[in-house]
Amino acid sequence: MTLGFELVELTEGERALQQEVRAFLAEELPRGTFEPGLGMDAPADRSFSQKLGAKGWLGMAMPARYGGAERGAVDRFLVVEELLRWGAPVYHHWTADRQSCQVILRFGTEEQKQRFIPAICAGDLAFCIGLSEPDAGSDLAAVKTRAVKVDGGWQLNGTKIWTTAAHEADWFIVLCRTAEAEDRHHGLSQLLVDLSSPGVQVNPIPFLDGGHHFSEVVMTDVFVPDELLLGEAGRGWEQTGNELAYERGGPDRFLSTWTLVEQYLRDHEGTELGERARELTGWAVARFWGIRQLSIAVNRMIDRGLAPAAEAALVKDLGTRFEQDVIAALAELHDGFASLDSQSLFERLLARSILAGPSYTIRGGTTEILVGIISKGLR
Amino acid sequence: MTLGFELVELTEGERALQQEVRAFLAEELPRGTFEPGLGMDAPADRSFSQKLGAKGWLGMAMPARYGGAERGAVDRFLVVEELLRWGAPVYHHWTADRQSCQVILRFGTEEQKQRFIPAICAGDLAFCIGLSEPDAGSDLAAVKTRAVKVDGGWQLNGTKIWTTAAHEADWFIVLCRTAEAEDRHHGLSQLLVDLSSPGVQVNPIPFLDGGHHFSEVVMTDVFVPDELLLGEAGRGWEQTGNELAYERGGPDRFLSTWTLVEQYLRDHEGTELGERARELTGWAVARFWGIRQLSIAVNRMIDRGLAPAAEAALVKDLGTRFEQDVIAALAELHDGFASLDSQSLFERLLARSILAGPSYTIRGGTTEILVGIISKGLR
Amino acid sequence: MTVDPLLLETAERVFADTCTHDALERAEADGFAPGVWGAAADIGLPWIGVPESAGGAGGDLADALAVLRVAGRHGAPVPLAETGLLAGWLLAGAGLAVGEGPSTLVPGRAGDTLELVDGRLVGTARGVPWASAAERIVAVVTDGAGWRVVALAPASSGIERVRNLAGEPRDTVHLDRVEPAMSAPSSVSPDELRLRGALTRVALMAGALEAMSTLTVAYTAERRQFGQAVARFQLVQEHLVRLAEDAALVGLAADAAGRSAVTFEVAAAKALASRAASTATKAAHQAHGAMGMTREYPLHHLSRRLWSWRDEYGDERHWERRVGELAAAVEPAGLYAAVAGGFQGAPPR
Amino acid sequence: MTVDPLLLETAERVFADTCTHDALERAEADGFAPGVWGAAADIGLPWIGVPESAGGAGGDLADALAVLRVAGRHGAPVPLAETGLLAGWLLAGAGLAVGEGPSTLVPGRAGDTLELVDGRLVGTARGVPWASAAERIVAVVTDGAGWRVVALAPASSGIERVRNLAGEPRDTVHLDRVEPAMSAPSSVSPDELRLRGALTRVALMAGALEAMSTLTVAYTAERRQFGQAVARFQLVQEHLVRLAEDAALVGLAADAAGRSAVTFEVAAAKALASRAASTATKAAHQAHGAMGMTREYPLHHLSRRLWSWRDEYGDERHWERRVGELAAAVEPAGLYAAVAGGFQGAPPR
Repeated sequence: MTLGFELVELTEGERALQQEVRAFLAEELPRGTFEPGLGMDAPADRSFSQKLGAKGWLGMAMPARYGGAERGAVDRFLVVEELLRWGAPVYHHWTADRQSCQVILRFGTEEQKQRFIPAICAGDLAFCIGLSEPDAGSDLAAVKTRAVKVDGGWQLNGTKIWTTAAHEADWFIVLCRTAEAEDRHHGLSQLLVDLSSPGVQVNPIPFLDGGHHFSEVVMTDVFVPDELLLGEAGRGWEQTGNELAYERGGPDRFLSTWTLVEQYLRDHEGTELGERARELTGWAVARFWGIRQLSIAVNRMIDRGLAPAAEAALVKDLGTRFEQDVIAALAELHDGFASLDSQSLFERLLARSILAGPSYTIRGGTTEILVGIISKGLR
Repeated sequence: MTLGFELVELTEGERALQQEVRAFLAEELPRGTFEPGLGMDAPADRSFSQKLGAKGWLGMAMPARYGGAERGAVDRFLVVEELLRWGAPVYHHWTADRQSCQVILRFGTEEQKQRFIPAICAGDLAFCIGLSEPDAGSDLAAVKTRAVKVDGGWQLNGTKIWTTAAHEADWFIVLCRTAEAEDRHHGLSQLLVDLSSPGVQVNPIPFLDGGHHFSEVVMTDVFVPDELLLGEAGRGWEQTGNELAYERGGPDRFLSTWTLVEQYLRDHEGTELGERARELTGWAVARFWGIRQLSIAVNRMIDRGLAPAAEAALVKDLGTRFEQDVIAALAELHDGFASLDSQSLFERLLARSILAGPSYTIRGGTTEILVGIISKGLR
Repeated sequence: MTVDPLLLETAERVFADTCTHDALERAEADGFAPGVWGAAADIGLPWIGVPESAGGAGGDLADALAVLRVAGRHGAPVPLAETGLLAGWLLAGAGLAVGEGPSTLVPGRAGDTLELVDGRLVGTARGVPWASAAERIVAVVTDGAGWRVVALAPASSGIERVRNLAGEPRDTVHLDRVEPAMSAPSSVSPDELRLRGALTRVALMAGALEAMSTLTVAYTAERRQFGQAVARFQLVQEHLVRLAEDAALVGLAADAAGRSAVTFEVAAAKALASRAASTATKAAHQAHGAMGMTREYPLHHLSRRLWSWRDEYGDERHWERRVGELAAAVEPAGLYAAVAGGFQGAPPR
Repeated sequence: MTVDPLLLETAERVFADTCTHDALERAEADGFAPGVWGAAADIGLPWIGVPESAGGAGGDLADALAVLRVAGRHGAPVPLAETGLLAGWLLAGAGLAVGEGPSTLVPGRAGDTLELVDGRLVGTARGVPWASAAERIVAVVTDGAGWRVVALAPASSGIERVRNLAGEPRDTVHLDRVEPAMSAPSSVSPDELRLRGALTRVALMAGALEAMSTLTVAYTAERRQFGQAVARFQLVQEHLVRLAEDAALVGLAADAAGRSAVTFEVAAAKALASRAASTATKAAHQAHGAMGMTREYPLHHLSRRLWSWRDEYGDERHWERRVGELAAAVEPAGLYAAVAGGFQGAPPR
């Protein structure tokens, strides 16, 4: 087995950061004053994101010259885990912080870096990602969105779906075909698209629970100037693969349902838990603890310049299946009825998580795709 | 969905048969006088099998002219379920009763039928099956055992493995290649091989628990007379497929671990079961009840002349995974330690089932193979 | 089971015609589907299984459950189970008139406080299906001396709108000294009512599981990725198989429980159905991928109902415990025979 | 974790050389493996983690657990955990000499009756590893006033041979007024002993899971069916992935628990390891097919040990309950921080 997980020991500085974030949240967002999110399924709040930006907690790994904190993936892990387990409104900065700033730093021009990264680090700009299409879900190389070279830029046509937060975002990183190629993994490129450009239309795709989490984005003759080509023309496939590999091993892949466990225990504080309740909460807590070690280990590997693609996929698979198992366990323990209309916070959280739960093992790489990636890493 | 399960209502005659078998077992094999088997993993006892034969309970679907009872698959289901849940020593007649007599009746010559079926119905002859080879497990068309036409018969060479009961059986039905063919599913044949023939060597393959459940059978220049070709030369693949389809939907696919549940309740008779014990025994009992309906429905379909291959595979998959889940549930409930040396019958049964359990979803068609068969049936 | 095939065809036609995607979405917004109700009521479907003498449409329990199963396949957003098999059965059994229009029932959740004090209803009842849309709310309550069937007009109560996970109304009803429109001694205890309620949910769930299996098989045969139908991938096939297994298991269990209605078979069937609701929805959603998470694709009409019905009238743990108690009450040597016979022989010792 | 790589290399060499398939089979028949023991003892491996002052080989807990993990990879059929980390630790802690040769320990199962009456040992203890082969049996017993560490010669007891699922001796020891060879007050309670026992099993299991993952990856890459390596089939890949996940999860959990040895982390690690024992063996066997069921193929050396160790010193339910109790004792608002910190900060209120 070639997987390289190593136990992480936090430094003093990292522990101090944890304390700082906890104190910030207790102060800024006291419990009981807001409806907690379920991991990254949380409200968008630009001013909250800007406060995080002011603390240096967005784009944490970015260089100081672009407004970043020059800290690393583990630091980001520690900040994000606190935000998620608190149920904080992270949606505004989510995509920009998790992956857009990384991909721009890695593949962008100096001009692009200066234009976008400081604004991301400040919590000003929200990004979304244009990968999936009606006939290209797990099979991304099948994208049909096409950009044709025109004078001074590209003319973009096509439709992206399952785009999270497109109706609230400012920018859109679009994977599109810019050249025909025998190997369909070649000839793809990434373009930075201003969502307010003429020809961009965002249509909501209502979610199973009636909410509006993702959108269809239709692009008709959208002009994208040359300076917004991200990275190299024709290398979009490799750039995207890299981007997905980064996002997979984070705390958002096992913490979506932590709130359920905490709220269950809060509702039962001061009472003696039954045998089964002790077992199931103990099972959940032990597993949170264990999976967290793996997730933080992936982030330490990133900080060391390693490329833990299989490890990150493993954490995603293990973590998201666990998130779903937590819902099942808590639903089993709870005797009442989950409902979005309930007066009980726990029952509302349970209802939201039952409705959103199936997406955990689909978004960001389905379990089926991950199995392939991880098993390749075991050879 | 094209699966055709229909609820079975037992006839008066069928209910009477159940009562008769129950009375026979209580009389012949009183509880506490023998170590119960775990489904088909039970001792071989020729004289017990002969008693069943005398009752007309072996080869039950065979015509009267071959010594059969002219009853059907549901009747056989009812007899076999009682034997298995009782933990009776069924091993001697097991293969002959479950499949060999069926395949001989369907594909054999008149002479073969007269020679073998009455002896099977009497419980005299034990059969085993020669399918798997070192390089042909799930992929049976890859068999390399080869029979070459010689004067008056066939000369057989090759090695079969995972042959259950070969050291105790009298006859062996061997799938072998008799001709080269472009489509490797053609050119295979079935031969009836007397295990006492010169050139047949049976080598035990010790089982994980140290016991001897299966063997390697090496055949070196074994002469098989023409009259022991079963069915048509070159049609061995179709004949075998048929044979496997029949054996899959029976009570042996969900009852292997019934004894565990019964013994657990026996050990706790007169005590108040805890919450979790009530839940898990209730879960198990409900599922036994439900899967049994499906299994008996498959057998009714067989009696009606239908070909429920996908339905039988579904019962096998559902039933054998359930058998394993029962072991896990009872192991979870039990506070002591499973050991083959334990003075507690329950702990011995638990130990035996933990050790044998992995084979339930492998033998007779792995889960992976069944998934393919069932999903084809859903189209 | 000799349900008239014509009845099933008729029910299938009515619900297939009226329970369109748009109708279900509208029902969720409006809290009722008059079109679905009207079509079903026109041919008497809600009252099947209630004797004609009591104002019902005749037919037996098996007929009524078979219709319910068809309704479950289509996610019919109307109080079908409540009107006939539950409220109708209670009213008819107590010698009261079943009446016209939709009826609903107080399911009797833990924590409810409804009781009859000096001939007037006091307290709170939760989870009442379509309380606003019903012509009458029926309940079994204690008057201190025994159980009584009561019926009252929704207008006489305070109704707080609550929806289950499928957006079906499961309202909270507050009653403050309301005189019931009808009242009579009940031969049915709350435990028996819960058992019957569970049986209705088993029938609905069997239908929904069947439809979910069919829908998923069809979608994965059509949806292509990496140059082939996704149903060609082993891991997707595994989902299809697990889903079909759940549908087959619950389908036969529903038939068996409906035939006998004995406690063991109903309890076992609801335990199986509620567990299947979890595993089957998981398999179906995973096989569908992102498409299954959208409101526009019909999977959620089935999966959200299964998640809701799973808990109604007792979840899997409740009924597994009950089955465990029944099993533990039988002499172990006789347990297998009891299970095989569905506990239809001698009562447990 | 700064375990000397040389120590690990040495341990790996010793166990790889001596724990051959044949040696393991012979040990199971004979009840002991003198060759494995001798090679390990020659270089002091069983006494690592016991202070040199007490007759041990020095090194810390992390070193000893790292060696145990290597032993777990190879299924070493000797009382390695018992001699040093358990009996040695108890003896050294009580100021008694650790002594030469293998030691074993009474694990203290529910139902054991062993006690010290008037300075003599009376009663029955079960599950004692390699009782016949050990030089001394060590136990923590009550003398009515407090806990004492005692040691006695196996010859002074009645030993009934019992094996665990892996054929390792887990004997029943009957004592009838036996005077202990050594006795001293114990600073370790049976609860603390169980925790330490659990920690040794976590280390062994982490090793076995790692080896099982490696073995299964290799086998499925080589085994061909339908014209390709079986590892190319998605359903087989799923088994490999689940197995690797279990190995990775328990591997890091073992490291974390070994570093701190605090109750929460040990309890959580054993809960994870015992659950992984079930899921990982299932995946490994299914991926192997019939080959894994034979005695001649080495998978069973690992799977049978995992099934046994899963229950030793508390199974998953036991430790999950314990973790649940610890979690419920923390103020909910502080729970996440406590879990992230492994409960290493302030004690639970």
